[in-house]
Amino acid sequence: MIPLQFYLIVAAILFCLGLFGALARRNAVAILMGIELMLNAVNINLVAFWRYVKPAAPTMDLAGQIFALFVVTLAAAEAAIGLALIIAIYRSRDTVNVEDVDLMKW
Amino acid sequence: MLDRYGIVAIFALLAVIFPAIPLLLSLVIRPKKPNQSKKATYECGLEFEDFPEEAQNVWVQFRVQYYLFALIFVVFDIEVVYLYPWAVAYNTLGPFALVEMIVFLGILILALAYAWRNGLLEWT
Amino acid sequence: MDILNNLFTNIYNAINAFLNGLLGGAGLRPDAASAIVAAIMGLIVGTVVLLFGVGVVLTLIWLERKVAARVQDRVGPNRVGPFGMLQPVADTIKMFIKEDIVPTNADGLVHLLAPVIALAPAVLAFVVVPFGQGMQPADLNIVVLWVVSVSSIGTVGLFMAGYGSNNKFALLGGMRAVAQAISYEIPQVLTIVPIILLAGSMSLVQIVQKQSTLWYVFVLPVGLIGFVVYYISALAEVNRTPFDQPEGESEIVAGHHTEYSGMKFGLFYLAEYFNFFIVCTIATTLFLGGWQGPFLPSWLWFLIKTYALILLGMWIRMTLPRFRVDQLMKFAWQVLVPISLINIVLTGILLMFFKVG
Amino acid sequence: MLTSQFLTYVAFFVLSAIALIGAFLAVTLRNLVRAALGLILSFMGVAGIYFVLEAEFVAIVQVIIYIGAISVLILFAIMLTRGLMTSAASTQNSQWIGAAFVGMLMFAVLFFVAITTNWPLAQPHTISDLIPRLGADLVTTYLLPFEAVSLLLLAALIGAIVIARE
Repeated sequence: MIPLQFYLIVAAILFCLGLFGALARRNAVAILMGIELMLNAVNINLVAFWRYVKPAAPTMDLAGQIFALFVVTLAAAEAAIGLALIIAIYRSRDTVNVEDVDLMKW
Repeated sequence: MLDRYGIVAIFALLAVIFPAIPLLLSLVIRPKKPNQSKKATYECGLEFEDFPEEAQNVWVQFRVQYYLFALIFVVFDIEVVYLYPWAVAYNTLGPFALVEMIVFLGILILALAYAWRNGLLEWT
Repeated sequence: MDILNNLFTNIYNAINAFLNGLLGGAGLRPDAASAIVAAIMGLIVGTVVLLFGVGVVLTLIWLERKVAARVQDRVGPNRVGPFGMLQPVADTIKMFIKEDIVPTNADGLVHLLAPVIALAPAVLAFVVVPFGQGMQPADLNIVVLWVVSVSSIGTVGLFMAGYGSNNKFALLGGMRAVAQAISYEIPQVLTIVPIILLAGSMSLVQIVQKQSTLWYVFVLPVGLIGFVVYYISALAEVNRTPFDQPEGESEIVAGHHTEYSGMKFGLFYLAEYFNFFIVCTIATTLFLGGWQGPFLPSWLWFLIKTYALILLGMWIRMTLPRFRVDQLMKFAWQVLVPISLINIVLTGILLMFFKVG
Repeated sequence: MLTSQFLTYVAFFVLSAIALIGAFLAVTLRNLVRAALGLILSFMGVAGIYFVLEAEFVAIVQVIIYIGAISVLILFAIMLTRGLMTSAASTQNSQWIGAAFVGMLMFAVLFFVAITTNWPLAQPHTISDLIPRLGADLVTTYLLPFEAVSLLLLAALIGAIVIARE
C-alpha cells in the first residue's frame, strides 16, 4: 500500500510549482495556469484524505470525492471568469502582461 | 484496481506504440529530399517568401466568439458530469430526485436562454 | 452455433490456459506468474483489437469509394485486386513511401505529436467496446464516461495540428475543428443520459443485456429522438460530411492537415476512420441492442449493425451538401441541445410512471 | 512485496513524474501554447493518480473537465491574446528569484507537515457502488451545494459573457 505521505508530497511539489508559476510569470494566462496547478494539488490531497483518513461520520464517507468535484467546478468557473477578464484587458489595453496593467495602482 | 485497469494501462501503452511503428517504418523507407519551396509554408498560388515580413507572421486575430462558445461548452460539460451519477442512481431515488434535477437543469436552461437571447448562439 | 458464438472467447481461454501452464512450470512466484500472463494476454488482446481496427478501416476506405462511385453513377476502383478491393492496401503503401515534409516555420515537436494525440483517444476507446457476448477488453463501471472523456482528449490533437503547422489555413481549420467538436460533444453526451436512466447503469455490457427484449431505439419517443440526435452529433464530432467544415477545401484548403504529408497524414486519416467506426459501435451498443440478435453469432450481429450505421453515414455524406459554419453552430446549440435536454426530462417523467425493459 | 503492490508503486511513480514534469514545463516554458500543452500533460498525470487512489469518477471528471474543457478555454484565450507575445521579452517577471524562494519555503513547510502530522489513518477504503452512491448523495446529503453549483455556473457564464463580449 502506498503511504499517504507520498501523495501529500507529490501534491506539495505540484502546489509549489503552481505557486512559482503564479508569482513569477508576466503573462496573465500563465498566472492562471499556475493557479489551476495549485487547485489540482489541493484536489490530490482531498482525494488522498478520502481514501486514507477515517471519515468523521459514516454518512460522510464520500465527502472527499464530492469536495474534489466541487473544487473542479469552481476551478472551471474561475478559469472562465479569469480568462474573460484577460480577454477584456487585452482588448482595451493591447497587453496581457500583468506588469503593464497598472492603471489602478495610483 | 489493477485487475480492472491493468488492461487500460496496456492500451495506453499501445496508444503510443501503435502510431510510432508506422512513423518509424516510413522513416526508413521514404525518400528525404527537402528543398526550399517544399519546406515553405503553404500558400495559395504565391511564394510564401515573397510576402512582406509582417505578413509572414501567420497569427490571425480570432474572434471572441470562439471563446464564448467554449464558455457555454464548459458550463454544459460540467452539468453533464453531474447528470451521469444522478442518472445511474435514479431508479433507487424517489420523485424528489427528478424535481431536484429539473431545478438544476432549469437554472442551466436559463443560462442557455440568456446566451440565446443575446444572440451569442449565432455565428455571425 | 454455440461454437461460433464463443469462438473468440474460447481462443482467449485456450491461450490463457496455455500461458498459465507454461509459466506455472517455470518456478515463478504464483502472483508474479499470473501478472505476467495477464500482461501478455492484455498485449495480445490489444494487438488483435488494433489489427482488427486497421482491417475495418481498410474495408471502410474501399466501401466509401465504392458507395461514392455508385451514388454518382460511376464504377469506382476496379483495377487493384478483385472489385478494386486491394485499393486501400495500395493507398497504405503509398502513405508509407511518401516524403514527410515539415515546413521550416512549423513547431516541429507539436507538429509531430499532433497525429499521435489525435489517434490515441481512438485506441483508448477500443478498450471498452463490447464486440460480442463476453468480448469486451474491459468492463469498467464508468465505461460510458470513459468513452466521453477519451473523445474529449482528441480536441487537443486537433488544436495541436492547427497550431503546430504554423499556417493560416491550418490554424483556422484547427480552431474551427475544436469549436465544432466541443459544440457537438454536448448534445452527444446529453443524449446518453436517457439511456443510462433507462438502464440504471453505466456499464456497456449491462446496457446491452437490458436490451434483450427491446432495443432502446424503439423505446418511443425518447429512444428514437436520442438515437437521431446522437447519430447526427456523432457524425459532426468526427468531422464527417456534411459537417466537415474544419477542412472545407473551398475556403481553408485542407484545414488542420494542410501541412501534413506522408505517414503523419496517414495517421490523421486512420484516426478519422477509427473515430467514425467507434461512434458507430457506441451507437450500436447504446441504441441498437449491441450484440443482441437471433440465430447469428453475437459478434456477427454487432458487426452487421455497426456496418449498417456506417453505410448510413456514407449515404448521408454523398447526399447532403456541406453546412455553413454559422448554420453548424446554430444547429448544435439551438436545435440539438434543447431537444436533448427535453429528452432527459421526458425520460425521467416517463420512468416515474412506466417500467421499461 | 507482492507483484500487484509493486505494479501499483510503478504506476504511482510514473504518473507522479508525468504530473510533475508537465507542471514544470507549464511554469517554465517560454512559448505559451507549449506551456499550456505541458499543463494538459500534468492534468493527465493527476487523473492517473486519482485512478491509483481508486477514485475513478474524480479521475474521469478530471479528464473531461480539465483536459476537455478548461484547457480548451485556456488555449482559446491564448489564441485570442497572442498578438503581442511573440516578442522576445522574458516571460518571467523581475521577482522570479523571490518567487522561487517562496515556492521552496512553502514546500519545506508542507513537507514537514505531511511527514510529522499523525494522520488519523484508517483502512484505505474502496466503495464498490461508487457511482450510484455519488448520485444519491448529491441529491440528498449534498443537495444545497449541488444546487448552488448550478447557480454558480449560471453566474459565471453570464458574468464571463458580459465581460468578454465586445
